[in-house]
Amino acid sequence: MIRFTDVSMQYGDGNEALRKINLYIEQGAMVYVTGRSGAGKSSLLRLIALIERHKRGQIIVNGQNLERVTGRRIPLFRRNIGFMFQDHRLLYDRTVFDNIALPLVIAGHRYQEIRKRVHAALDKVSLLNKEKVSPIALSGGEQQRVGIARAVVHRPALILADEPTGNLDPALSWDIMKLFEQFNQVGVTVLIASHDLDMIKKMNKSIITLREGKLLTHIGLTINE
Amino acid sequence: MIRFTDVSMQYGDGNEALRKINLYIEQGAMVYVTGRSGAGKSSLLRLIALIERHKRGQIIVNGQNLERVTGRRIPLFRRNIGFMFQDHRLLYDRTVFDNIALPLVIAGHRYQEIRKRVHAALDKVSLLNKEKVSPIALSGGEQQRVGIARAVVHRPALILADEPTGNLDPALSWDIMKLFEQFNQVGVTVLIASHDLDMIKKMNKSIITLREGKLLTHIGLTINE
Amino acid sequence: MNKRTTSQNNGLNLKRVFKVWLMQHAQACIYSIGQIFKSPVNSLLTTAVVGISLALPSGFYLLLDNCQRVAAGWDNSTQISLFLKLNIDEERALSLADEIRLFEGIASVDYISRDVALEEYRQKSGFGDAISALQENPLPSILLIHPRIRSLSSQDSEKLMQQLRALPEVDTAQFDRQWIQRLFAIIDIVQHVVIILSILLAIAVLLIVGNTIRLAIYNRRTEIEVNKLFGATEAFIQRPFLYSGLFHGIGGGLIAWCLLSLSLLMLKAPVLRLAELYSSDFSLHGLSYTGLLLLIATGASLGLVGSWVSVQRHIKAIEPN
Amino acid sequence: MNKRTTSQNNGLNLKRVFKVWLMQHAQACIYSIGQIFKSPVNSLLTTAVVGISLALPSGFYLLLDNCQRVAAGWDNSTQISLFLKLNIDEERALSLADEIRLFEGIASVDYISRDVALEEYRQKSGFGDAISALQENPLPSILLIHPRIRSLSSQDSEKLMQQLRALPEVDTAQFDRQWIQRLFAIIDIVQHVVIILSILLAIAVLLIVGNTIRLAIYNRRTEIEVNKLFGATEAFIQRPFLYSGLFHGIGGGLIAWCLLSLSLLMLKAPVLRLAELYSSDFSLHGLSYTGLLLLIATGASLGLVGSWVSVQRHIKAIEPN
Ligand SMILES: Nc1ncnc2c1ncn2[C@@H]1O[C@H](COP(=O)(O)OP(=O)(O)OP(=O)(O)O)[C@@H](O)[C@H]1O
Ligand SMILES: Nc1ncnc2c1ncn2[C@@H]1O[C@H](COP(=O)(O)OP(=O)(O)OP(=O)(O)O)[C@@H](O)[C@H]1O
Ligand SMILES: [Mg+2]
Ligand SMILES: [Mg+2]
Repeated sequence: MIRFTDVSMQYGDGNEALRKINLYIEQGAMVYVTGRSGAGKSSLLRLIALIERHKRGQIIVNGQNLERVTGRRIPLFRRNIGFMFQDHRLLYDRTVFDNIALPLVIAGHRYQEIRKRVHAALDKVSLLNKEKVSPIALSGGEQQRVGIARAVVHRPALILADEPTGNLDPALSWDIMKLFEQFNQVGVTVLIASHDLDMIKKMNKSIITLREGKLLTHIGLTINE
Repeated sequence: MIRFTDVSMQYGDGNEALRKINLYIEQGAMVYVTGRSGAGKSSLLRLIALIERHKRGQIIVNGQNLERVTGRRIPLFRRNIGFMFQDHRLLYDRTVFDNIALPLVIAGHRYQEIRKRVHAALDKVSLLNKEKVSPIALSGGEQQRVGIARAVVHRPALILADEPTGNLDPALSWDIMKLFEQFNQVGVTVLIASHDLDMIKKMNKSIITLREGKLLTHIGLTINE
Repeated sequence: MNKRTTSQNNGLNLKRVFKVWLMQHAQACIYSIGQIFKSPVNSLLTTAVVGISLALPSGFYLLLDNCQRVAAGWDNSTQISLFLKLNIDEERALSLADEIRLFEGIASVDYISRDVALEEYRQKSGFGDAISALQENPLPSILLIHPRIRSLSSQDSEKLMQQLRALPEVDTAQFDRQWIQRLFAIIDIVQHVVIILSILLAIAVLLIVGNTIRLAIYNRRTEIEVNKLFGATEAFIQRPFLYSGLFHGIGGGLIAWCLLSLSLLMLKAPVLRLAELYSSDFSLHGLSYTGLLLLIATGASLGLVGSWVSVQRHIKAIEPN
Repeated sequence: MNKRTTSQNNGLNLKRVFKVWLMQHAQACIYSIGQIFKSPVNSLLTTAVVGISLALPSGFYLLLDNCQRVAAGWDNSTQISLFLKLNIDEERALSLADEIRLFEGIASVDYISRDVALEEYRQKSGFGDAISALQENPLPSILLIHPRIRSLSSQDSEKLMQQLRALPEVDTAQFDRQWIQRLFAIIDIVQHVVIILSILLAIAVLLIVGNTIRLAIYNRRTEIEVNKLFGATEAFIQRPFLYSGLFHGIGGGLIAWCLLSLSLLMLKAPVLRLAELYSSDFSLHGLSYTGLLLLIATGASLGLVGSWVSVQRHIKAIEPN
């Protein structure tokens, strides 16, 4: 599903966020990315979603070489990804319903379909009663859950979640992780960046660890440079 | 320092976020506020910082009855508070330095003084090397630390921190908590909303627990209604 | 993922694509109308600015139009005075008039007898007593010739004058050329002014709409970023902005029309007074319905172009991070 | 907390407060200049719109000013024609002229003898032959009186006319009142137009600046919220916006001045041509330096007022949450 070959990545200011990453994630896998603050977890996810472009190396996502996905191909590529941001990125001038419906509206679904799917997603994050309010009227954790619902509502083939439980208490975090696991069980590939080591251990999934932009462990194996 | 007497609070849409809260926090105390997502932790902190106003009951902060602090008195009142937001609220069109300098600029300090204090604050959150970049070029955890630096740079008498470590790994979280403890040791009152129960226990400080807007435990005592 | 994409793509037959396209247009349209009504005062402000900027060049167009109408009246009133020799009698003069009527480019010919000319002169000049004291009428009889000016070029009129002067019965022929030259010089200036102003104001409309849309784009930066991240195409993102530019333009056109109507109303009285002084039946010509349509169309296209430019420049610049 | 606040407050003597105030003003000023140079194209666009809107009423003012100059020239050329009785000889006429010169409100008196009058008439009327054929000069001698119009009210001129008509030597006195009435009717219309336009455009400037500032405020919503949360006073938050409104206004004034100078340049040629036709030495009057200052001052105050209104309306509405 996802293959990185010697991928390095720099931000505009010369900041090298990732260095010579090699990794392989199978279709249908559920993988955690960990590492300290600033290690490059978000950068890794951003590369896959084409939010940033890599400078060197090769990334293959779902058989497509990302270097070739440019211009008009980017939107179609992204429609198969569900992205959940570290900073939520909800639109405060729309209701929770409209926020979650966004990926479906973009894909051009009809209203009945949208309604059905949004309600299903809201139900999964236990926010059905907040459907009509603006995200601004939600607590931090509730906003985070709205972000999660938006990332899964269009049933993407790949879910990328950046710190999905940073603002949630342990019990709720656990529920959300279980929700991701459910998606994973129906064949969706899930990649989660998180620093909640306790929970990651409990989930018992593959783990990728980064340190200062370098791969430290890959799916359980320690990498020696 | 802070006294709540039968405080209730409603959001505009009739959502009752806090119900009949009674609590007392001494000058120079360090207290954690916990509770599940949506329990009312942020609402409690917002009341103290006058971001929201309560409807019923009485709040005394530092000898001032908050009902009497209105209009032109609000800015002066807020200058003695350091607030750290759950969603960072950094200004992306300014450098990290300028972001942290904001409370000092507002208070009208001169440049030499500002520089000295901002550098001290940056040093405490280990971001001295990021001084000149925009917060947009920082990872989630780094942004959170900038938010913390901004909250403490003007040496307020009261620090309110809302989920200061939601995006930080355990080791860094611990450092930040120790930082708050240092401030506390020089007499600053510190109030932290957090759901990281493990760490809260390790810190061994007073704890206030909320559930659906009601006080569940107060500084170690279970409240029975 | 691959399979889904391709099967989905295959499933999208042309009809469905068109339906989705139409639906998304409707959504964008409704959405931008919603945005306008969400902050009605502010939308009205922007639209008012566009309206004022549109009203001005149209007002000048109207002004010029009215000037030209007046000038056209003057054109028709320009005439050639043919002073006949003193020994030509009435009968001869009338048959000469008939002859001249057959010339090319002549609208009408009027005969003024020597007596009538004297009477008119007496009244106009104010030399009442002096003229009454005259024993002999010193004035010749006159043929007033109205050329069909519209069809008469400067050369043609020169030819006509020569033809008339060559007539044996004619003493002198006068053509009020200087007056026409002055008139055209004035109209020239007015036209210069109107063109300068119209250009300035068309630029102003473009700038205003473009600027409004630019700031709207910056205000909705997060929205654009999030849309892009969930796979929205450029067209999808641009649509609401283009619609709102369009609506601002159309609204501006309507407001401009209202302003013009109001201004015309306010100008009616003084113009009437002036017309009375000139004992003319001139009245201000307002905007026709075609004019209204043209105004709205101009507003709409300027709004669309302004927002399009702005969208091209600024939406591209917003990339998610 | 309490102790700190009070001790700090006591420590703030008046001088320090003023110093801080001054420093914060300087900061806001520099900051808004920085904002302008950060997006120079966009700032220029807004300023250009303001400039155009300012240029138009000033242009009209100039137009009106020039019209009034022309009209003033015409005023001086209005005259009273005093037709003397036919039996008045040259000597009597000249002494009468001297008498009249002593009347109040008279600028000059010119004597035109019967012969001169006939000659002039012959040339102007084109009745060359006819008049040459006359045995007797039918025209009276004329005194052309130029009143000092500027100091002459309508009543005064009426009184003067009665005085002149009462003279025993005078046959009739003519005052070209109709021409003046027409002129004033035209100026009346122009003034109406200019007033309407100036009002419209002043509103436009206010709207444009207000709207720009409004959108700028919305763009900086987070900044305002954060500032308020860290204890910034309203004045502190408003300052940069007011400065940027001011700068837009001043810039607009300068641009307006450039536009006006350019337009004048473009109008110079056709106006000269027109003036030649009237064999007048009239030339367009441009903006004086006072005018430039006035323009900038107007721009500055409109910019300030526009941003002030916008700031009052919108900054209050932004409360942190
Ligand atoms: N837009 C950017 N421009 C420049 N540098 C950036 C940008 N975003 C991140 N960085 C830098 O790249 C490095 C990796 O950042 P990244 O966001 O990937 O970290 P992370 O592992 O997600 O950290 P966290 O857990 O704190 O979110 C950091 O040093 C950060 O300062
Ligand atoms: N601005 C608002 N308007 C209306 N309701 C609000 C608003 N902010 C929060 N709420 C509601 O008030 C309740 C308490 O919210 P609060 O933000 O205090 O929770 P919290 O304890 O901070 O939760 P979290 O840990 O998820 O941040 C929630 O049910 C939330 O939906
Ligand atoms: Mg991150
Ligand atoms: Mg909260």
